[in-house]
Amino acid sequence: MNNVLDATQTHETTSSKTNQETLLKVSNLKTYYPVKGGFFKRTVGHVKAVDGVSFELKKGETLGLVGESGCGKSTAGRTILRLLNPTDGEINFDGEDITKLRGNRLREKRKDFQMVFQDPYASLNPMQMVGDIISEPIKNYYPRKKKKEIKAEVMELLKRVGLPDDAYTKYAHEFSGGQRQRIGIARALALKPKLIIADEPVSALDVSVQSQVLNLLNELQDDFDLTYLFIAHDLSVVKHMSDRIGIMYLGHIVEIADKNTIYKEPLHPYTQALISAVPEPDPRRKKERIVLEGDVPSPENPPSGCPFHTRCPMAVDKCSTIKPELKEVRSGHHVACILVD
Amino acid sequence: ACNGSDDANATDDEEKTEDTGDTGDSGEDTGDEGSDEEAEGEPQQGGTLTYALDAAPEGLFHWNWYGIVTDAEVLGLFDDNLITFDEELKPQPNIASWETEDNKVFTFTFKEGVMWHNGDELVVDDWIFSLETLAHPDYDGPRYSNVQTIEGAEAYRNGEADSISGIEKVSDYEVKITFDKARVNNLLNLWTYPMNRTEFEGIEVADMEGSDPVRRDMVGTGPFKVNKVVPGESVELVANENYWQGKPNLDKIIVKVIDSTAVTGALENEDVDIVAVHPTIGKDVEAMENVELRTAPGLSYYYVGFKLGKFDNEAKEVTEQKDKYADKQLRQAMMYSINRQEWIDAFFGGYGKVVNRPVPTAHWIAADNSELNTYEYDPEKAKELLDEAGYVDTNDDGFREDPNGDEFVVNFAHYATGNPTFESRAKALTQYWEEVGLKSTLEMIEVNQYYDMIEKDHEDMEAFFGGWGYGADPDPSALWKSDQLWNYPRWVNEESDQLLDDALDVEVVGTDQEKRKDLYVEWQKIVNEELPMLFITELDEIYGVNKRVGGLTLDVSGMNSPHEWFVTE
Amino acid sequence: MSHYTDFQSQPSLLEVKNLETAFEIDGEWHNAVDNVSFSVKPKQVMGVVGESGCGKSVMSLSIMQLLPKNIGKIRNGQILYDGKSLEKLTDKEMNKVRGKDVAMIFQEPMTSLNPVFTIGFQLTEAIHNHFKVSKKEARKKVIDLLNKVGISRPEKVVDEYPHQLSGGMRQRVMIAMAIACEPRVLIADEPTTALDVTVQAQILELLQDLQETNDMSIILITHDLGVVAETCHEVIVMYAGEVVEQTDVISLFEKPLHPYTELLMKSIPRMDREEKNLASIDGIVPSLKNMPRQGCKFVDRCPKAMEECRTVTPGLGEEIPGHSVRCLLYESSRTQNEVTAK
Amino acid sequence: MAELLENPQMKKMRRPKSMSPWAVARRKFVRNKLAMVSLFFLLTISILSFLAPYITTADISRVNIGQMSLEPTSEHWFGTDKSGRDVWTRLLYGGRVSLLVGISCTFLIIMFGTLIGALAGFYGGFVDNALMRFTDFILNFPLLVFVIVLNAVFFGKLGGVSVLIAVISVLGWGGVARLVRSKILAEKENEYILAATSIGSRPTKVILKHLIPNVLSTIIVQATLTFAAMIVVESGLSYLGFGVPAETPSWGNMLSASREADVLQNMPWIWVPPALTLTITILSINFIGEGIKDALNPKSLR
Amino acid sequence: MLKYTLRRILGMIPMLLLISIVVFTLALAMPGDPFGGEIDPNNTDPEYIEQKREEAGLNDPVLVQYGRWITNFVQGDFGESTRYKMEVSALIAEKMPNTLFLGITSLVITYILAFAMGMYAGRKPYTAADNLIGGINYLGLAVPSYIAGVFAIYFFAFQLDWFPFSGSVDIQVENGTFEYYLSRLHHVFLPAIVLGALGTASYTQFLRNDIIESSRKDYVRTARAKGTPESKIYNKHILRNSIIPLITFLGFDIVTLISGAIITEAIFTYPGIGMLFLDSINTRDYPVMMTLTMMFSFLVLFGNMIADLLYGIVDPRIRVD
Ligand SMILES: Nc1ncnc2c1ncn2[C@@H]1O[C@H](COP(=O)(O)OP(=O)(O)OP(=O)(O)O)[C@@H](O)[C@H]1O
Ligand SMILES: Nc1ncnc2c1ncn2[C@@H]1O[C@H](COP(=O)(O)OP(=O)(O)OP(=O)(O)O)[C@@H](O)[C@H]1O
Ligand SMILES: [Mg+2]
Ligand SMILES: [Mg+2]
Repeated sequence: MNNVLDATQTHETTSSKTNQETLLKVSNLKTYYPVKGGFFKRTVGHVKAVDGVSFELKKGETLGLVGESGCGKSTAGRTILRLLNPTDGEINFDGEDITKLRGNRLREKRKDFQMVFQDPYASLNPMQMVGDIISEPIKNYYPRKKKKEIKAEVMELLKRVGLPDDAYTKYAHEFSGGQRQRIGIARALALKPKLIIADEPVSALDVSVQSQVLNLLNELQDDFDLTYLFIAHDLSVVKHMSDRIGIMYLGHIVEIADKNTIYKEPLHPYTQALISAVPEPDPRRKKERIVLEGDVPSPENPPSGCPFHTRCPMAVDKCSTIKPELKEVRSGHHVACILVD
Repeated sequence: ACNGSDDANATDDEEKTEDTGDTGDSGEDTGDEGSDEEAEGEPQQGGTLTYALDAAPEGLFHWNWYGIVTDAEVLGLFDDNLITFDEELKPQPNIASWETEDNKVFTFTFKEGVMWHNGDELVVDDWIFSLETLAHPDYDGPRYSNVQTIEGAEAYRNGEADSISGIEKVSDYEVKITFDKARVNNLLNLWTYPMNRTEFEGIEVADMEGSDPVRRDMVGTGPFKVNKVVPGESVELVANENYWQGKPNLDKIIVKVIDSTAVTGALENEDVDIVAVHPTIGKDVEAMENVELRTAPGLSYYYVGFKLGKFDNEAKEVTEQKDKYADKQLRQAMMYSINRQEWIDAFFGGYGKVVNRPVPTAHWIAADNSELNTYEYDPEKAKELLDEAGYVDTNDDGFREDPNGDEFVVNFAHYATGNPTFESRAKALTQYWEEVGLKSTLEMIEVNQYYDMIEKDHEDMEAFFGGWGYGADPDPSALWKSDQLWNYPRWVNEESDQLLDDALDVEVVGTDQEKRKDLYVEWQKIVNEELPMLFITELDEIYGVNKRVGGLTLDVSGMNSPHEWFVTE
Repeated sequence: MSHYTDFQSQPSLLEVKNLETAFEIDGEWHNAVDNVSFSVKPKQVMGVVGESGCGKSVMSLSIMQLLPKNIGKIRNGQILYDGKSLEKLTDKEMNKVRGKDVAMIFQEPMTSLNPVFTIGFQLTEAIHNHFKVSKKEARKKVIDLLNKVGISRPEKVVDEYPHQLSGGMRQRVMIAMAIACEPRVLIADEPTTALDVTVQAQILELLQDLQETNDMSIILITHDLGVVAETCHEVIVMYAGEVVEQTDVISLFEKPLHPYTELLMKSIPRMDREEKNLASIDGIVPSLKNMPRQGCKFVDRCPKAMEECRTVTPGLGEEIPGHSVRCLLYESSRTQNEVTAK
Repeated sequence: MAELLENPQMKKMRRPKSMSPWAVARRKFVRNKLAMVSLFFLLTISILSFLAPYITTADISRVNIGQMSLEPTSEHWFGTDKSGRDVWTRLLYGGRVSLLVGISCTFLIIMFGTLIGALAGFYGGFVDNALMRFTDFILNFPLLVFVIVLNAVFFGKLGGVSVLIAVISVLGWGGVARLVRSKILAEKENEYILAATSIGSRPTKVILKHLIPNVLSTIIVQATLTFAAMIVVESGLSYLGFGVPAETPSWGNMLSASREADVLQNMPWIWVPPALTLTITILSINFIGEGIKDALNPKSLR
Repeated sequence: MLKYTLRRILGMIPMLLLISIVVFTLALAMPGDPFGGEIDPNNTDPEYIEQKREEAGLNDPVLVQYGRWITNFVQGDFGESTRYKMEVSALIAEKMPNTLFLGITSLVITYILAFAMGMYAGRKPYTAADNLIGGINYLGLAVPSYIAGVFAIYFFAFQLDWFPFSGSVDIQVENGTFEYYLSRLHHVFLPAIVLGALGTASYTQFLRNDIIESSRKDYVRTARAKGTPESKIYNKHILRNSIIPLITFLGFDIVTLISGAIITEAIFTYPGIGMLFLDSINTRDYPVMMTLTMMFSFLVLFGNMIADLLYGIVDPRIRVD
């Protein structure tokens, strides 16, 4: 696979996965949505979508974020990109605190982090042609750039993500889901960002197509020196993509570790249940499923103590009172459970 | 009644021609018109007649409080006036007759045995009660002026006296009324409607207006009794067996409101028997087989007025002259240029007459046309006059400039309601003027604002359309004397003022009606010559009457008493 | 239930023969399900896999006779339930079958329940449609059912409205509704796709339990090969309206014959393995309008495609006993083709 | 990747010309016979009305006493009215006014409603609250009632078509604002709006380029409905005498002639043409609206 | 629910105050006053009129006038009609029953027709009957009510003589008898149909489309899958969902009907609030005009509240408590 774009053009550092420089550092991030009550639309409570999340992301690495629907993955991703305003906590990007940035300074910063969205249908403006979609970010930041130049850049991007040339003048609805996701990726790449947050980029796709997109993302990471925050609810996909994996439950990260560690030695009872629940395409293999009781509690009034204690098969009395901290139990392996040492 | 003759009949909007409403003489006539019998032959007994109104009554069914014509029309069916008026609008005895020697003290004698609907006998106390009510400080209606001239009324109103000193009860059937001074029109100005004392007993004067005897349970002395009222839409009346002029022929009269759009349909389908019709549909009604069109001379006239000055309401005088239409020749020329007969035919179906004076032809003081300039349609004459006066076309734009050579435009205003014909009839007038070379514009102004502007001599009011109605009292002072607010043209003419004063002056005219008429004729000649307003037309009162209706007569004073009406099968 | 049972010898409970279902698009009829045949034996769990749009749902709706009126119809073939031809039944007769003999649950638990009726009402209705029971009895039965599908506090849930329940609970209610009249065959159209893995595990567990206790047969439609591997006895792989491979679950995973099946399996990332690049199938399932009329429908996406694949239409041939495939790489498919051609 | 590009299936999928959503809608609309006939009618009426001064020779304001209430003849196609004015001429001039009032009101209402609705919907929070309270306030004035009252206020001196337009527009935009706001709110949920922000588009650009085009179909449909409604409002007010001043012909004014009994019953040529034209025009606009709605609805058949 | 309602009602107060200011300003700005037309030189004189103006407070400072008006207004004293010389409240109370009766009849007709037609068309879409219903509806939507009214009078009252063309009741029948109510119904029928035509058309169309849409919903498929008979699916599952928005329209209907009544009542000379309103404007009967305008605005607020409340009641998803 050739580098169609000259990657060095944009990134001075030839980063690799060994690079230990921190690109993103999130500390105690909280994002609450106000709940408007009744017809008077007063705030009657908060959905604690993200409730104290901390992690670090090294340059060139991929961190996977898994969790069940509604556990706050998207919210976390959007808050980090400052598409949402954090309620509390700090986001440090490339050595700069971007938690409080506003207006033009924030806009300027946006060049460096981009997002790939979940829904390939809803994330593309149906009224725009693909060429316009992809060139819009360039026009936003380089308004004086010549049309021709922009077009050339866009054509390059199209080629790079594997779309035909004539896609330039087509509309999104003329493409299949996988192709649309490529358009979304091209748009995110247009500004040559350092960080890409991919919010469930394949969960709306068929398995056969999903693999194309995953492969593409992998290739691009190498070519463009990208750092990924990869969000998904499918453990096997996350494991395939990531270097490290964070498991989220109800607005909290309950466990974070290297992907093999997570798979082989999950410490948190939730992680264990999650992994056991993933059906494996091997009829001969018999595995013991840990079936959790009930559903994820509402983030509007989360359980006291450990958020997972209501469903936890190993819960003890104090789980309902003590809120476990995310502790590093082994090197690089963080767990939030009082039962784990 | 107060002249329903204005053309607003065409729509349910009211066109506000100011009515010089008389004292509500409608709906009755003495029975002394027996000679005028109907062709239908013998009156038949029984049956129900439907009488249509073209606007909703307000529901103030008492002479002392009513406000609009429609209410008066209903009133006329169930309550009689003490006196009545003949074809020349001269007062005639009805329930009461009178005598006077000096036009100051009047002695009234009531017929005996006239019964109220509730069984009381009508006596002079009922009338005194009525007069005292009007003079009462709490009386809120508009009719105090009709008792104001009685001696002592002022004092009574101010609370200085317990009764009106000018009213002296002689017996149950005789009363003497003394006015503050002798006037020729004291009788005409006097309120001649009694009030039933039993019904109003215990009701404070201030509350009377809203009370049941005024709004729901009305009691009168007329040929029909009110049986039921559906507010705003209909009234049911039944025969008064004990009517003092004899039992009515009809059993029942239903009065109901219909929209003007429904008039022809209703007449054709025999849903109504009697209804006032608008001149424009007169021809259609005439053509109906089952309906007869009845007309009577009307009492109102239309005019085009000019603002000749400005009025100061505080000082009660015209303080400022306006020059634009000051030239008499200009006004006359504008009069000559209008083809009034054509205009009447076009917009009023021909149911009207060209008029040359501010008095309707039917009125006894009306000057004969032979004594007046009739201003026959003559555009050539008009042009001549304009040339003479210096209104010539100096810049060849096809229109005349004023004597100074400045542009001259007749800015004509007409009131607007929802009625679409107003605009075209007004437009037609401007076209006549344009034909003799006077450039004209037309502005339609919402009616409420219109009269406000006229009264306040608004800058934009230069030439304007209007109408006045006439009552029984021939005195036109309120509209024509130079110290009157309603002298809209702001016309100042000492001779006219003098004549109008003289005609009311007992010293001058005494009790001689002919003398009085001569003075008014003299006055009309002046107005006719000076033309502070261009008189256009007087309209007929027209009614569509189903042919099954008999015994109905119509003249300038209105319809005859309904007890004579009957229906054939 | 994943222990292997020999179903071959048993009589079939539901048999689909040469089913062809078509939709009208721009005035023309296109087959969404093309010549599909299979049979479901008592107590068997039959899996149906395939990409989105390959006709899985249409097939199940055809069985239930629930195709959208006017625009969709069964053109050909037979659906035999217990020897009865379902496609010949009138609406009224079919209503007696639906819910009682053959029941169905749908993919979307969020929209498949009527938002304005209580759970109790919707469940009782299912019972009342087929049995004459008093209201009280029905309610009791409903509470039992809710209990059975693992809903805690069923007495309360009966009187609640769908929006008050979570997705997993709603899917349980759907299942309760489907088994209310103890049907012999349950068609589950992607019952867990919309759910989270932990909840999916709960639902699959529940279905397995019910299948065993109620002696039901299940047609489980899914695109998740993992689910198939864990729950099914027999599997049909569908592509573009056709069955391309059919066999028992072990053979399928050990030795997939059709290139499509093979690619499908290789394209899923696996937890237990580490691979750099996943296999992928280029292109998409052709839409009904663009369906090739001739040859193999997979030809445009097939890495092993040959010239003749464009002209010769493969048939579904039994390559190995109990293992059929529709691909010209296999002799049986060629011959089968010739058989059907005759 | 190269493999993919070579893929014949991909090539086959390429259509000669790609259709924008608008083009697709246009094609659908053109195929809708009823809508096309309606459009044709509306255009004809509009053009005829617009060209009235060139097409007709009669003077619309001149009263012709000699030619009053004539039945249709070859000289006066639709006869003359009670003022002797040619009905055909007035019908065309009336169309000018009625359509002008309709279009102007629609334009102003849609503009203002969209502006308020878009701002409220996009910014939310305080802006939304303030704007929506204001909208509620406006919406609490029953349109007809207040137009009548307001027109009574301004009638006469200030009177005229422009006042009517202003009054109706000022009172009429509330519904549109609400609708646009709710549509924007729904549209805002789509990730492409988030995407626009994330690629650094400024709020004005997000509103104008991303949000408005996507709610435009709703706005257009609403505009046609408003257009029809405004023509009804104008004619109704004129009919009652609270609309366009009597001297200006409009369909409603012409129709108000039917309030005279003799016209209603004996001179149908005076009021039937405006009544029919008005009805068919409104019908056409509705059909066009339906057509557009259908065409813009990706789910609709055909 | 009660608490919510109370709070909603309280929430209306500031809005009504604002509206009252607007209404008052408008009344003030109107040219002319009720005494302008009352010129009757023989019976009154300019002094009398000036005195009436003074009495009515028309010469007071604006703020004083407003203060007086609004204080009286909130105390339920709406003043006295300058035209009818009676309490505005009494006047409205007198006309209100007619308008209410007209409105309710019209609503009943609307709902019955709309349900019958809408359900039929929704169940059998794209058939001849559906097209016919659709055609009628389009006509109903397009023909302005005054044209419809004029035609209705022309045909049904004059040509066919089936219905009366004006009024609310035949005066000759005894109040309260069966004939009396029959006569009222007879009178109200034609205007009610005309008034309801627009609503009928849009409801029918709405119901039809909603039924078609609902019938494609997943839950309908679910109902079918459990063997529910087709009739029950339409009459229960689909209808219940379609009725919800329809019921909430009821709140907005209050407003539509009242303003619709203005035109309809004028055409049919039906003595109700609408006619009173037009009258009051034409005669500059300010107390009546202002009270009615306030009342209409209040009804809008009230209607919206009713709509919200109904929505909360009928839709289990947003039930308020
Ligand atoms: N705009 C919002 N207002 C209020 N609550 C919200 C909003 N967006 C999300 N939430 C709530 O916040 C919680 C977390 O939502 P989020 O979208 O971050 O979850 P997620 O993990 O991305 O889920 P999914 O896998 O479904 O995308 C959920 O309970 C959701 O209902
Ligand atoms: N109502 C319909 N009208 C027209 N075409 C339809 C209709 N329903 C389905 N189809 C077509 O039939 C084909 C098969 O659709 P089906 O829903 O059975 O796919 P599926 O395998 O169930 O996919 P998924 O996994 O997305 O549910 C598709 O090409 C689809 O476009
Ligand atoms: Mg998410
Ligand atoms: Mg499906």
